[in-house]
Amino acid sequence: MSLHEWMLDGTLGLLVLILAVAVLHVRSLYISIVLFIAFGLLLALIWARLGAPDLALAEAAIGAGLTGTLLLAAYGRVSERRRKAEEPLDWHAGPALLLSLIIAVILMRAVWPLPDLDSALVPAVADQMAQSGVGHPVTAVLLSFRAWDTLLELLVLLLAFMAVRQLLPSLPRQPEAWPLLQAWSRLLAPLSVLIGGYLLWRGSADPGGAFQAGALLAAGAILLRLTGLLPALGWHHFWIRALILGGCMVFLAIGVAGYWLGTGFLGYADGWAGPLILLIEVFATLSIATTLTLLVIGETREVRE
Amino acid sequence: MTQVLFYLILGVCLWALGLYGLLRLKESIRRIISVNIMGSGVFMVMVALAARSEDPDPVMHALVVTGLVVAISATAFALRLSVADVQEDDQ
Amino acid sequence: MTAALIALLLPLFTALCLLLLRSRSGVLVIVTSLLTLLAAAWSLYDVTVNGPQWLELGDWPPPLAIRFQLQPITALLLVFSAMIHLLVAVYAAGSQHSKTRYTDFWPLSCLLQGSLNALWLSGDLFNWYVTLELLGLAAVALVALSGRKAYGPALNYLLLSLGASLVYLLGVALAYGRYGVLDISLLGAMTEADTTTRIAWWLMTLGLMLKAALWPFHLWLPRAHASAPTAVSALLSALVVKGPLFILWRLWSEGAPTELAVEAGPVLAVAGIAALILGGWSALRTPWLKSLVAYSTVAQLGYALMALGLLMYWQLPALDAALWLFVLAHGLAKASMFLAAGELQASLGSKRVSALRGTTETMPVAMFAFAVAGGSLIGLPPSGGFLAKWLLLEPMFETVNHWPWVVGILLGTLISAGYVFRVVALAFDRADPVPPDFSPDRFAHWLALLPALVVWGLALISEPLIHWLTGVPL
Amino acid sequence: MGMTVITPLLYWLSWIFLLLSAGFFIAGTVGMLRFPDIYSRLHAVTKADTLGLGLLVIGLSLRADDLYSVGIMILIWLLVMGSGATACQLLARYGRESEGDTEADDVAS
Repeated sequence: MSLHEWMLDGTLGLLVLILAVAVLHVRSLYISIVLFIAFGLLLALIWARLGAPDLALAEAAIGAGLTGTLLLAAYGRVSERRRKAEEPLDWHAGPALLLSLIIAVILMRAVWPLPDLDSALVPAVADQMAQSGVGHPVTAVLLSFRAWDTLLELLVLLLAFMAVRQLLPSLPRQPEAWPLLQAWSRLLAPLSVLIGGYLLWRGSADPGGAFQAGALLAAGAILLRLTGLLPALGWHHFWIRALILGGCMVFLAIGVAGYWLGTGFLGYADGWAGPLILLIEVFATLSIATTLTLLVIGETREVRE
Repeated sequence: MTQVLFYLILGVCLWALGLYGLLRLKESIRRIISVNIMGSGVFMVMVALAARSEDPDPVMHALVVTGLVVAISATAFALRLSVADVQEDDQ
Repeated sequence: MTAALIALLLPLFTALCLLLLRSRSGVLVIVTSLLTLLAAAWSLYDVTVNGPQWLELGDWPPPLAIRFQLQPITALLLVFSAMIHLLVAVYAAGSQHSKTRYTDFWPLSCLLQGSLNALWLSGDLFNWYVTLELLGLAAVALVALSGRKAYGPALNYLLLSLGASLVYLLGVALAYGRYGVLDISLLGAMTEADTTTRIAWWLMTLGLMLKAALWPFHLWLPRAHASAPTAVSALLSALVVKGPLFILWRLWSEGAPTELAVEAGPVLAVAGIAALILGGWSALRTPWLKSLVAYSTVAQLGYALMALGLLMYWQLPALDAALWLFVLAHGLAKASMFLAAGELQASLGSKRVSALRGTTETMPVAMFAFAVAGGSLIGLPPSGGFLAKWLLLEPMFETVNHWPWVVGILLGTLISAGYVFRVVALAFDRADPVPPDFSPDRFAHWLALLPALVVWGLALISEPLIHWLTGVPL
Repeated sequence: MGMTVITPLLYWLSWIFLLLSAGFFIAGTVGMLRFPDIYSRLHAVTKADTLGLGLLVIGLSLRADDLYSVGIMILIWLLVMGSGATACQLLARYGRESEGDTEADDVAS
């Protein structure tokens, strides 16, 4: 590896580490959250550096963007008294620090021989790519080879949403939207739909896919909702429920149909793989987008029954 | 030392740092951030492992995408729970 | 395999339908549970007749695909979880004191059952991570149903559970980095006893021990289980903590090299004894009824951990039977105990153990259920708990220098007898009974008695059961 | 023949732009850290964003392979300018409103 590559990697690594320490150590919770968002963006750069553009997209949209929004929203709801009582990490904690250091050293010992080894799954994926129905290996793994993981993951998202929903609604004060922000969101929201759709479509051949697209769509919807350009969204609308549940339902239905028709549970019949995967991805994208939107902005009207 | 090893070690350090934060901190939002740093550490180990072969390992990339979605789901729930908990403390 | 697949997907479909229609119908869940139970029973029959089966998801060849594996134990666990689930659903729909009737309990509990079944069937390290997260989120959401007072314990449970998942996931990443596959059976053929493997396996073990609340990582459990609604406490204690235990068992008995398993066995067994004694001690001391039952879960999991540790140490497959009998017996007894405790506590209007004075007179059936279930926990013959303990003790009698383990079990038994009799003795103190606030709910009391009777009924079929458990290739 | 002269020329020209842009970014960051109040800080940051990024885009365009990537970079620049302007306006407004609060408090007391 050449020197300037090392300089890049070294700088990125050092920055990430410093940011992580600062996130835990800095006194104000607000600054800690802001630094954490910067930490996420740097991670996205590292993923791109390590040849994982899918992850860079996902990290920037989900890891840094939406997690940051959620953290800031939570910060906004925490009372002033609680903010004052913030306690950062102090370094006087001898035993815990020592324990973590020892663990880190042991783990370094464990990862030491790993760079020279190889994975049996890389050639296996390459072998089966032709049958997978899509051209991009990551999408093939997500929706063909390990579709069951992806289905369960949609259920995890659904479950998180249900869990959040049953907690008592804690509504933040909605400030009046400023005209400039409204104008800019009017421009950005269609753009996010366009780029989301593009990412979804492109996902079958190149980096991109349902999760990245869903996160982008959600970002657009959140912006519109915050500027008051979108009506209140709530679980009590049938179509919202249909959108949220649609991803899992279509996925499960296609999986069971595969078993029924003899191509195996979550298997696709010859020649149908491409269209079926696209169908699943479209529903999954809509479902992810709606769920993430509601997770961030919450419900505005529903009261506990 | 190679690039892969560099990031493997970095990932392990982030993981340990997050663990330390989770064990030591008391404020719930900070603990949730610690868990996320821990998660980023694991993801970095996984992405570095994926970069071992000439073409990056798509399986690991897919697993990390799954992991990211799981992480944000859990974070959303934990944050709302912590806010609800805090509100109760205030009353 | 078809039957097992039905048992897996039916609860998931039901949960989605309940959510879509915004229905909070207990009847639908009971019907689903019944159908799931039938499907699980069918798969048990299938696997006994035809032997273990595999299902490659999506028909992809093995190293690539996630594989479902239907073993006799898997099928037994499917039946067991469907049974407990059915019982709890009937309780939640029927009891006057069930606070979960008009909440999201129904879809959440269906999702819980679905994710648990996914966990039993899976054999893939990463897929287990996803099912564990699903299970954890569902469990925390169920705990939070209790309302605001449960938010603190629920948040604590969630954060620990997330941390534990990430410890487990780092172990998975290391294992994948070392061997390049994720399927446990394939790993079993490849693993060697080197440093990376050892560290990876210990990371996964620590994560799972935290999730299963095995000693010394049990501190989150009593608060979380005690603050949940009664129906949820029963589900959590009887089922949810058994999920990580199952993965732990597969990890060591199938995936690990023998050398490492022999090395790790004593550590786990000693942790098991510590759990028995310290968990039991806390149960003896706590003033709260539900905490007592929750601490007893910590103690009883010690037996399972000990069976697992000794099974690894001595490489005795016969102890598999002891381990799983413990799990079944404990699950049934604990469901019974939590339902009885919840009913007693709701009728008496007090959460203290001391409020139970004289309950044999005022609420005999519920108290009887508690005592009968307690008998199995202590291991009184001829209960299911006794059978399990007998299987565990059997190999120890063969060699003289195994006596420390016997002493450990003996101590654990004494302590569990202590905390069960603490309650029972109070209940028989009829001189000055605490009058119940509400009229007791007879139906719920009988329901609580049911699983306790089943545990004792296990003794009737002990001979064929043990034969089957030890005889079939697991 | 012409290409051989122009290519190194463009290369060196792009260096000038890149260095200039780096200078703006550094100056902007220093300004954000050192300036006393919110308005001058915003001024420093937005200068860095628009001008620094613009020079960076020009510098990189000079060594780009095709027009397609130049177009993409210009789009990115426009997007960043738009969001930068919006964010700047929001922050300034928030700053004025919170100042207004304290003034009102002063009058009241």
